[in-house]
Amino acid sequence: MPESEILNQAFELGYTYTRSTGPVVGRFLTGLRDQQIVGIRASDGRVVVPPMEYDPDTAEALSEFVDVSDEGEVVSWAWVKHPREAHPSSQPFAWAMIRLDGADVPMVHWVRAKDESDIRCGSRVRARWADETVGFITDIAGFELVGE
Amino acid sequence: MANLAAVVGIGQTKYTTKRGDVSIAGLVREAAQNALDDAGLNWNDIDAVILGKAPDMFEGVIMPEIYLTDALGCNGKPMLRVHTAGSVGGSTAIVAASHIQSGTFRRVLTVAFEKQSESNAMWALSSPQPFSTHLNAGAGGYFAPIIREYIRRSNAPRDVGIKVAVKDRLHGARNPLAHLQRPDITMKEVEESFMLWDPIRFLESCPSSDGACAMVIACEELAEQGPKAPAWIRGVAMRSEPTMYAGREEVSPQAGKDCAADVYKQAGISDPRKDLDCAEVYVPFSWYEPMWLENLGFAPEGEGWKLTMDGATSLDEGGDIPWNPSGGVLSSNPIGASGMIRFAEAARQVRGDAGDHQVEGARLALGHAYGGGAQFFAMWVVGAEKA
Amino acid sequence: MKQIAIVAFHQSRAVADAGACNEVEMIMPVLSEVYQQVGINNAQDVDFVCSGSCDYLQGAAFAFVAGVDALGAVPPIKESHVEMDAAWAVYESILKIRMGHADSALIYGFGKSSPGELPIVLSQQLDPYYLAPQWVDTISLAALQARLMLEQGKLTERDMAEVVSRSRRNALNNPNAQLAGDISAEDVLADEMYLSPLRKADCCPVSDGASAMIICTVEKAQQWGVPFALITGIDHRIETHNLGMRDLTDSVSTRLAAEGAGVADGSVDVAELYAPFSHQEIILARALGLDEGTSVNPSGGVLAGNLMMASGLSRIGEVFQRIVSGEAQRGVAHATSGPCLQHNLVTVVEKA
Amino acid sequence: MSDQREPITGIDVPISLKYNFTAGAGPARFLSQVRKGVLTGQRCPRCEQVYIPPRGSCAACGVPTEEEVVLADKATVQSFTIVSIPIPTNPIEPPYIIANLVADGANISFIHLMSDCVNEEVRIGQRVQAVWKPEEEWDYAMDNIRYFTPIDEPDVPADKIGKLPVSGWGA
Repeated sequence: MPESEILNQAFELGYTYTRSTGPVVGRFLTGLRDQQIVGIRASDGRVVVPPMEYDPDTAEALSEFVDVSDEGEVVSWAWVKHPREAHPSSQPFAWAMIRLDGADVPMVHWVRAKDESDIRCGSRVRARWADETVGFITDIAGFELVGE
Repeated sequence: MANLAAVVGIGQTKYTTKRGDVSIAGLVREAAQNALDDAGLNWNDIDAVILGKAPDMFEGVIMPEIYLTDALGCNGKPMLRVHTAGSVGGSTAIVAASHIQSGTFRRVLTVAFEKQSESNAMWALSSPQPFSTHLNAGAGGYFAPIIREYIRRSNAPRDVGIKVAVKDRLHGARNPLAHLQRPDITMKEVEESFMLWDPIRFLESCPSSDGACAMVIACEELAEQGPKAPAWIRGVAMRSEPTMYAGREEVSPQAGKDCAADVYKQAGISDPRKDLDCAEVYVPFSWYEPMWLENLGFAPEGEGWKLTMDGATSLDEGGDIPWNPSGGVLSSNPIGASGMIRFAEAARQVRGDAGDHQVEGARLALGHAYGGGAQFFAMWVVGAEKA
Repeated sequence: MKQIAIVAFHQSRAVADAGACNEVEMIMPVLSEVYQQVGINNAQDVDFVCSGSCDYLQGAAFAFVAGVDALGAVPPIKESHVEMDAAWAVYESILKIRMGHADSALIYGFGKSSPGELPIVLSQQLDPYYLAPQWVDTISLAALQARLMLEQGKLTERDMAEVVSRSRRNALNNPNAQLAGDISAEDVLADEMYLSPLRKADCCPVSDGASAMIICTVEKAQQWGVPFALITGIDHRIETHNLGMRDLTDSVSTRLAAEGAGVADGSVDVAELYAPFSHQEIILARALGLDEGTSVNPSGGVLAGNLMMASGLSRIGEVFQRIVSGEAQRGVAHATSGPCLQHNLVTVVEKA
Repeated sequence: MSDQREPITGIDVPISLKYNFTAGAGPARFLSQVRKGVLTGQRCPRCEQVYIPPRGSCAACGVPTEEEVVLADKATVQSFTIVSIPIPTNPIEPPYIIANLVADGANISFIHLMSDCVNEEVRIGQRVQAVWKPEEEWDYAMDNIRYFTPIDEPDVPADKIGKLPVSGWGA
């Protein structure tokens, strides 16, 4: 069998999906547009942010919305020294699990920090709102460290 | 011997172009909740969840069972995701049934869905790969030449496809969940509709729908305790063959014939037209009714179209073997769910629970799904009696 | 419950880039190996075939359909597919055998992950409203999990480095491994952080490859007259998708699956765990209740080569091989799916 | 920040993933020949059927196809469709004919465009030949053949389609 040449070609799988949100996700995103963060109360009383549509433990549909703060505490973090093209920041940054004040369950978002040594578990952070908020998760243009 | 299993709950969403009021989870959940309600059960009663849908690219969510865990009450339970192209709704039901028939579980939930409005199926199916001819003309472009060959061989009159298109839409008008509601459709209207992929006209093609379908399947003991009549699973079969191979019979694929023979044998069917009371068969382009009538042994080769033209498959014409009383894929097509809808509608018939599209006295029904280049087949036979 | 025998297993070498080799070309050599092991010709000689793969690895819808071209599926065969790791295809196949619709099954999994940016591709399996649009990659999520472990004192960086060191050393005996070497925990710790608190060596590599297995009833195994091992337990569980509502330092679903599979019913000589990150091996070993007596990932595990969609199947295969070779009497294989070990499958394999 | 805007019910989510596609070994050998203006099929060592475009295996037997067979650029129409709708990612103006064509010497059809023909006269069994792009435009792609066009040869009976030798059909 003759040897095969290796034929390479780059291609992009690119498409814009048009998602309908339903009432729960829609409520959260509407809040973001108004620079408000809203959570939802789970069956055990915990406040979950972003709001889940269905309770993980009881499977019940959830509906009791709770306003929470746009400020909170870092529960865990990971330092991205070399951001990937798809990442929200081209500068080094931290992914973090952030428990917002008024919420019980941390959410995953990103934190702006100059250096890895600036952040730790327990750091206080506050949402930095995008210049124009449109009702999308990236309306929070990352969280900023709050001086203690 | 497989353990007995039965469908004890069926739930569907209303099928429509775009369910703009729900998230993906909300759509799937609605069908699942309806199935639980139909079975008189709650989430704690379910041992495992089996999820099916067509390619992840339709919604752009990879392995969606991961995100859908909470919507399907599956935290701490087994969750299996099936994908066998267009036949997936049927295969998923069969895999779900195997959870019971193997004696491993007592009651499982199975769900299949597609939220096609989130993308465009044509796009996902036509995304160009490097080094390939960019001539992919969608599913219609693939199946039209096969239909042309069927017409050549069978000498079927040109209006057979038109008749099926009208018949299934009239059936769909009896089914409030059907996407297309066209009680006023006429042969003339279908004939004058735009020719998309000659010989397939616009009105001879399925719509693009959002929707989900769910079933609860239970073991013998629990099925007998349910509030409504169970649909006993009397046979299950799947067959696959490659998309392209030299000498492949594309008009009446061997995989379909073998699959039918297998499921009939299990259900004790020797003459499907006589022994079955109705069938829900995956017909996304109208000409596939006569083609599948032959492939599934309801008519001799080359004569399927005669049954169609005689009204044998029509509820409205009092046919002896109604096909797609729910309106079929021609009336609703959330791709990943379409196969499961066929299976579920067959079950509704033998439960005597099909509303205005009930086939009177239906005791034994076929559910059928196919996918890929008409190469993946899944079928089941359900009955009002255990055996 | 009907006993299930494993009679054949083969895995291709895990390579960083399979080059000019499409799905079919990747699968065929692996299948022909397992056919040879039991002395059959092709998929016609088993009763059922089930595969596992993921369209998004190479970016083409219906990628699995090409897999059928490797089977010799003329005349047509009984066949199915899970868009999951092929370990779940084993699960589906066992149900088919238990219900009496098959006496034997061929299972294969394949993945060509090199064409895309895998950690970013996999970000799109997260919820499509809150997480996927942020493009949180899988390595970053695992790093958040590792940090929680470190902060809570549930492990140290040295513990993680020791997992890596053992993996690399074990892999020296595994001809299919992509990464192998005689490196110590100190060597690992001397490396800089990659995605803190993870070093590059804490993360599995991106690999291309396939694996295949044949399972059957005991009667069929005896008829084939080949050495076999028994699957005496198998269970899988998923848990909530909300990372914030899970205790990420534990794997509750693995515990449940281990209980269902009966892991604790006997001693475990060998365990092959699908831990794409070093700290996850520690979480899993604890959740499975393994102790000092268990040889963990003697193949090197997926830190030495990770065939997406086939690694879980390969774990079962690795345990099978150690049992039929007489190296072990009883072993546990684990497969995972989803971010931070969301979905876990546990299989117990024993000497026949 | 309270305002009277409608609540959010839908979002646009762009997803873009980049891949570096590599052709398989069988397809790569085929494409290397197409680049030189030659159509090659690959023969199954078991059933001896000739595949084009080869995808690496005989799908029926599940074995690699290795032996290469040079085929004619004449073919027979196995079936076709006249497409009247534009296809996403496809620049061709409708209506156009996409045909399943079997090259002489091959045992399986591939799809390609037909042109320079009267659409209404295209039929199963019709004989066609490739119209190639100018040689300087040839690349690793089947669209080196611009389209196939009817030629003056008698139709092939349906039962002979897919079974012609590479020497073709008696003119």
